[in-house]
Amino acid sequence: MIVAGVDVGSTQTKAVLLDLSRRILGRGITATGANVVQAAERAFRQACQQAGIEEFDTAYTVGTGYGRYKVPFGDAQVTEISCHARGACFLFPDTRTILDIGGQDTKAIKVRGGEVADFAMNDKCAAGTGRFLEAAAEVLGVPLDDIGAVSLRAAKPLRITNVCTVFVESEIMSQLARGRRVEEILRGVHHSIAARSVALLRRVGIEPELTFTGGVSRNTGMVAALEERLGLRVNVSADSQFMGAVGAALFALERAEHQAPRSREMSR
Amino acid sequence: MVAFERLAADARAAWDDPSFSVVRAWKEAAPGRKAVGYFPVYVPLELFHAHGVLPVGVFGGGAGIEIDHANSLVQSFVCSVCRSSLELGLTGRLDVLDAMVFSNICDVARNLSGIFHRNFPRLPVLYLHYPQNPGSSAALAFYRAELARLEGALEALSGRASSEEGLRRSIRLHNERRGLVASLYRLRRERPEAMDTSELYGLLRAGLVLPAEEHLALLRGALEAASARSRRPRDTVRVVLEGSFCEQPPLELLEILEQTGCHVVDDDLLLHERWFDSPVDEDGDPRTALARAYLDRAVVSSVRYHGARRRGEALVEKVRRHGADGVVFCTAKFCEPALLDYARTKEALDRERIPHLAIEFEEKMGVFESVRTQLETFVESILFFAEGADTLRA
Amino acid sequence: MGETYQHQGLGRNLQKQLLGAWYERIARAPETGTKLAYTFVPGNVAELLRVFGFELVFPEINALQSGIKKTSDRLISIAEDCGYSSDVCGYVKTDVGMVVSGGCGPVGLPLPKPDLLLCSFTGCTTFIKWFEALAELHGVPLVMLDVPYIREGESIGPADRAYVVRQLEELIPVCETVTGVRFDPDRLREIVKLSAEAEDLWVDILLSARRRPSPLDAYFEAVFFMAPIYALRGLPECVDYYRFARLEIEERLAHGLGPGPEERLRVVFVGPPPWPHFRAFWELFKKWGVVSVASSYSKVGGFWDEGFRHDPGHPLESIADYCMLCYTNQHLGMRADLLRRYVRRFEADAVVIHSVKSCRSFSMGQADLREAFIKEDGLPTLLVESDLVDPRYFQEAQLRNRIDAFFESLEHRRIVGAAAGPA
Amino acid sequence: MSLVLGVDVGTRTTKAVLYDASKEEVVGRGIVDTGHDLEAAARRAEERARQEAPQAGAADYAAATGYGRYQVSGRDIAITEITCHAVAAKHLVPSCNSVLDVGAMNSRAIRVGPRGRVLSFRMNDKCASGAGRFLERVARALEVPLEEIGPRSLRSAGAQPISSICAVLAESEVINHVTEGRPIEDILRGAHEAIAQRVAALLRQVGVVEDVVLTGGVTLNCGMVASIGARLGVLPIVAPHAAYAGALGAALLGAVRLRKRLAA
Ligand SMILES: Nc1ncnc2c1ncn2[C@@H]1O[C@H](COP(=O)(O)OP(=O)(O)O)[C@@H](O)[C@H]1O
Ligand SMILES: Nc1ncnc2c1ncn2[C@@H]1O[C@H](COP(=O)(O)OP(=O)(O)O)[C@@H](O)[C@H]1O
Ligand code: SF4
Ligand code: SF4
Ligand code: SF4
Repeated sequence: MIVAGVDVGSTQTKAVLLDLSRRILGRGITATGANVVQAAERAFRQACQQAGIEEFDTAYTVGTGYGRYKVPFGDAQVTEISCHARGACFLFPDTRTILDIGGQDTKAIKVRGGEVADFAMNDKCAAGTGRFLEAAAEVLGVPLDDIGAVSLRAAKPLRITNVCTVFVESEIMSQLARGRRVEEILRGVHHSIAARSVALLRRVGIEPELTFTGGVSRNTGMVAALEERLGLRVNVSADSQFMGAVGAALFALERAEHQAPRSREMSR
Repeated sequence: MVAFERLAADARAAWDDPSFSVVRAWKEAAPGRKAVGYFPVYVPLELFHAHGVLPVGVFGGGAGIEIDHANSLVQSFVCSVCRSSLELGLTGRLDVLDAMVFSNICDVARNLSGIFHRNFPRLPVLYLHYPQNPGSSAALAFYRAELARLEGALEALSGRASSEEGLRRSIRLHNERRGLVASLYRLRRERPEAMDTSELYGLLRAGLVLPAEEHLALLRGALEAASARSRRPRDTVRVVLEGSFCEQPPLELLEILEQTGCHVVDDDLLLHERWFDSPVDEDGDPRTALARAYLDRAVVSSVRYHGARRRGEALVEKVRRHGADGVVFCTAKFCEPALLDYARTKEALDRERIPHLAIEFEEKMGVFESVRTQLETFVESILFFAEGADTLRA
Repeated sequence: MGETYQHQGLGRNLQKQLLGAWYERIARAPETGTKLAYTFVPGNVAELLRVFGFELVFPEINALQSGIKKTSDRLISIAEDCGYSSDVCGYVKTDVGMVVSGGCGPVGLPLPKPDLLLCSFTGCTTFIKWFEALAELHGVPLVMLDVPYIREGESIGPADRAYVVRQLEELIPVCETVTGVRFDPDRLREIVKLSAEAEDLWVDILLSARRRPSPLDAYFEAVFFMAPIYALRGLPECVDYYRFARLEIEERLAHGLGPGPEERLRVVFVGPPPWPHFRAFWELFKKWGVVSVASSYSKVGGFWDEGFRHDPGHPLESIADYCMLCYTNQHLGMRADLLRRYVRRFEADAVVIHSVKSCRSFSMGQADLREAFIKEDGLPTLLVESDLVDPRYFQEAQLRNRIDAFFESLEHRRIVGAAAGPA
Repeated sequence: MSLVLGVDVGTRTTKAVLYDASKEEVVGRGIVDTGHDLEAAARRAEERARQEAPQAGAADYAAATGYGRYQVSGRDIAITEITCHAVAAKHLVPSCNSVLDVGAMNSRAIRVGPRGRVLSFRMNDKCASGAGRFLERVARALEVPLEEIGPRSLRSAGAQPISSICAVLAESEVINHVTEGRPIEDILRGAHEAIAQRVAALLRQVGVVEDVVLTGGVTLNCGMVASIGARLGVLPIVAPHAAYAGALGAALLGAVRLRKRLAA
């Protein structure tokens, strides 16, 4: 039996296929864009192709992510909060706290026994999200994939005083004009986001182990900045960006195994 | 004579220390010493003193500590002094205390006592209900019973009963201390160059952790040294600072007040040593004297019901008495007593055409730029436009 | 429901009628010469005031009704224009907004000014600021009733009771002066007796939620059923109301009816509801088959289900105890124990806390309660935040996220049968 | 002649005004992009103003305002932009009671009293969502020159609402709207209305008392002026040379101090 989890994020849509032994068979990722359904289908198809299976071979699909209410996708929908928690606890069973930094929002989740105990999120302001890093990368002319590595070349972070992404862009430009080095500035930017993330995490309480998920967790500079701020080692996996989709697939698997009646939510 | 700067630095070292080293040292100096914490605003310090117990003001953690645990127990819409005081406890910094006292200043503080009770089972929590109906004939008896409960607890803790004479001695000592504080305020009012608001604040705040005798000596020295100080007077406007009676503003904010040209002629910071407008009776029954002082002579503040006395009128009167040009409402974010009083006192000020400005603070505010701009604008609106000042052509 | 049953809808409809008539009596008070006493709901001294023929006005109920009628946001912004901060209690702002904008009440009838402003300081310090503001706005002196908080690890002490009783005695001549009516102790006993009768009936209704399925939603329905016990307690129509309401509940019991189509989860609710979005909020839970079997808010006035009764044998003493025993006048430990008793008594599966920004008297400490329930009792507990009258703080998407995440895991646990206990 | 220089170092542009205090008239105005060197910007703006007043001698008094006011060397006084905008607005429009100054990063709402005294004010200085930069970003995302966004927005038949509060997230939203084929005019209209709503709320906090005067760079945008008017429900007056209001206010207040100094 094969199940799927599809995470329609605000920036990127991710899909994951799992088999009965909870092995990941395939992954798909695509920009979400304006059309949420198409993005979900694209990611799903990609994952199927990678796994070498036919789309109708999947027994149960769970949809999650910000797009899940707009367009119900799959057999059931579960909040991205539950999915991230489930995915993170699957990959790192001792997870107690999760930080998820995505393209347009940041979430801090506290888990107990694999379940969500509390969470806090920032979803109306681009400060402290992936978007903030993208803006900095653009101003500095460094490819997004490299900013983390570049930032780590600086000995010390530069203090970034503004919080607002718009204000930070001008701050970066004036620092450049003052002859500050790109890596120093980048390191400062990473630290500024780390500080904001830690503040968000503090709202739910920080308990080790902490697992870092979402697209921004692929950024090594961000991981380093976080660990430094927290004085704590942080779990990250190559599948961190897929964590929501993995969690959704795990929910799908359990539902399928128990041949559960379909969620009421779906029938609404 | 010790230089004022030295004394100010000593004071700062004593209070600006979230690990309460001064209190630890005091306890270690002799076996069996007990220290009891109190949450703002007021406690009858005399009773603690008479039992040989050190009262320790727990007025938050300030900017110096990170809140790592308290946020999961206290919601985000609650003032920071509650959060940081709880954090002090959760991080073991209050282990030096043998009990903790709370009172009915606001809904947040009273429920905080419950949170302390659950989270620190080894720290006895005592809750005092200060009577809010001073006009009732039963208020005195009720309050005396409250004080007796407090005394009972202090006695159980210290193993020391208080004698009537001992209590009178304590009252005399604290009257003297209040007298010194009043003199310092008078000096600052008359000669702002003698000391900054933040310096005076530091001297007072040291009294939260120092034994009364030591604090008295500090204040005495400071009064002498400050009187002798000569610095260049600056162009300022006279303001009354209002609203920071519980959560204390960051020191930087007090410094900015000074820098932007506000000469603070009176404030409601740290009222615990300025709670009565005249000395507590030193001759009669000391317990009745303390109770009567609370009922009849407590200063007007946002955390006590004052009968028919209107808050706005009291503030206007304060402004007039000190010849102030305006009022700066400096309220802690989410502090309901302060914010609710602001709405009503503001009206009275408007009626009397007294300029005012409202700013909000938190213990850990990162940027002060906005506050600075607001204060500057406020000062400018008085300096450039004061009656009699060179007018602008309309 | 409906046609085939005789008594369904009785509780809701009769409540509306009674409150409508009450608001009319208030509006006509200046014509009829009735004196108006403004006071607060929790631990109120209605019985004593009724001896003097006062009609009672509760500013909280006015605020609450404005919330339901969705006029509170406008009133709040009027108060904020007068200098009230966005961070203070929305009830105060709604009420101040009403007075400042000309004294039109929530149901569109005028609210005449008070003849007596009795500030019963029961469980909320904001009450004092609120009535101080009203005293200034109306130019009416404030009469204070100081009620000691029930402190940590203690219960009502003799000094507390003596203090409150003495203040009640001092209140009597004040009322006599305002109304010109002489105090009559027999009349007080009669009124207290009527209160106790209504309380008995109301407790029957509340306790019916022990049945499965519960005939009553002890939060979303009870907050309407409770109105007469606050607004009209001590009057004969209050007793009649609960007689009829009990008929409705008995009928539901007889037919195994519940408040909704299905009872899948039994929950204890803590905190007041978000009045302007009451329906939407209820829907978020209905979708998961959640039925409330007990709630703290339906007891903000008093703890009758815990055994308290107004006592004709000791009228003033029982009124004093009533003042002190209300929910928000108790320290957190007592509140926690009460909620734990509810969970046991009503066999609840979980606790839901609606933490409102306005009311720190209720909400401060609720996050700690959650921690205690989860850690010490292994009780699944959800905490959501919004407000009771300020619609700006009702963020439906956020709430839905939280509620869904919580019930998702409760239900998932049920479906997969895994007994994943708390860590 | 006693000459007063007023200079307003803003986040985006720096403005200078040369004011002849004896004749009580402005003799020169200059505006330049602020760039990164605030001190140099003040100098350049002054030079630009002097091109309009070649005969002017050295300034007898220099008053600085704006976010870079403390960076202006040779200033006699630094005054906040709020005080300056209020004074200038009252000077330019004597019937003025409320001022709304919308700049690139900050918006300020001011209630002014007699003589331009600030009675109360509110500002928005932590978030760029209610100020001019938002529009600049939208203009960039839509590839429309800044000067044209106002007029084009007025050609819209119905606004495309922008749901994001954040200036940055709104940009992605705008791009999505373009992809979905929404007319540029409608999107622009939506963006203007979003800001108008925010600044109007700011003004309402201090009180909308006519006449309402608009100052700051955003007054150059006719679409914004229209949207703000619609939101407030009153017709705002755009102060003449509104972009220079801060600098003018500084110069006027500088003249007062200068007179005082001369009298002493
Ligand atoms: N290799 C990378 N290095 C740095 N950041 C990355 C990388 N890949 C993705 N990101 C960041 O991750 C974000 C997308 O994260 P994701 O969790 O998929 O977002 P969402 O679920 O909100 O759509 C992008 O905005 C980008 O900033
Ligand atoms: N020619 C123009 N047409 C339309 N809008 C303009 C024009 N010039 C400036 N603006 C607007 O004015 C803003 C700058 O205002 P300004 O008052 O100069 O800001 P600051 O004082 O903060 O530097 C810009 O963000 C832009 O939105
Ligand atoms: S404009 Fe800046 S502060 Fe405002 S919401 Fe966006 S990123 Fe946050
Ligand atoms: S700061 Fe205000 S709200 Fe907070 S505890 Fe003190 S009085 Fe209460
Ligand atoms: S704080 Fe709570 S109890 Fe107090 S007045 Fe407001 S809503 Fe009522």
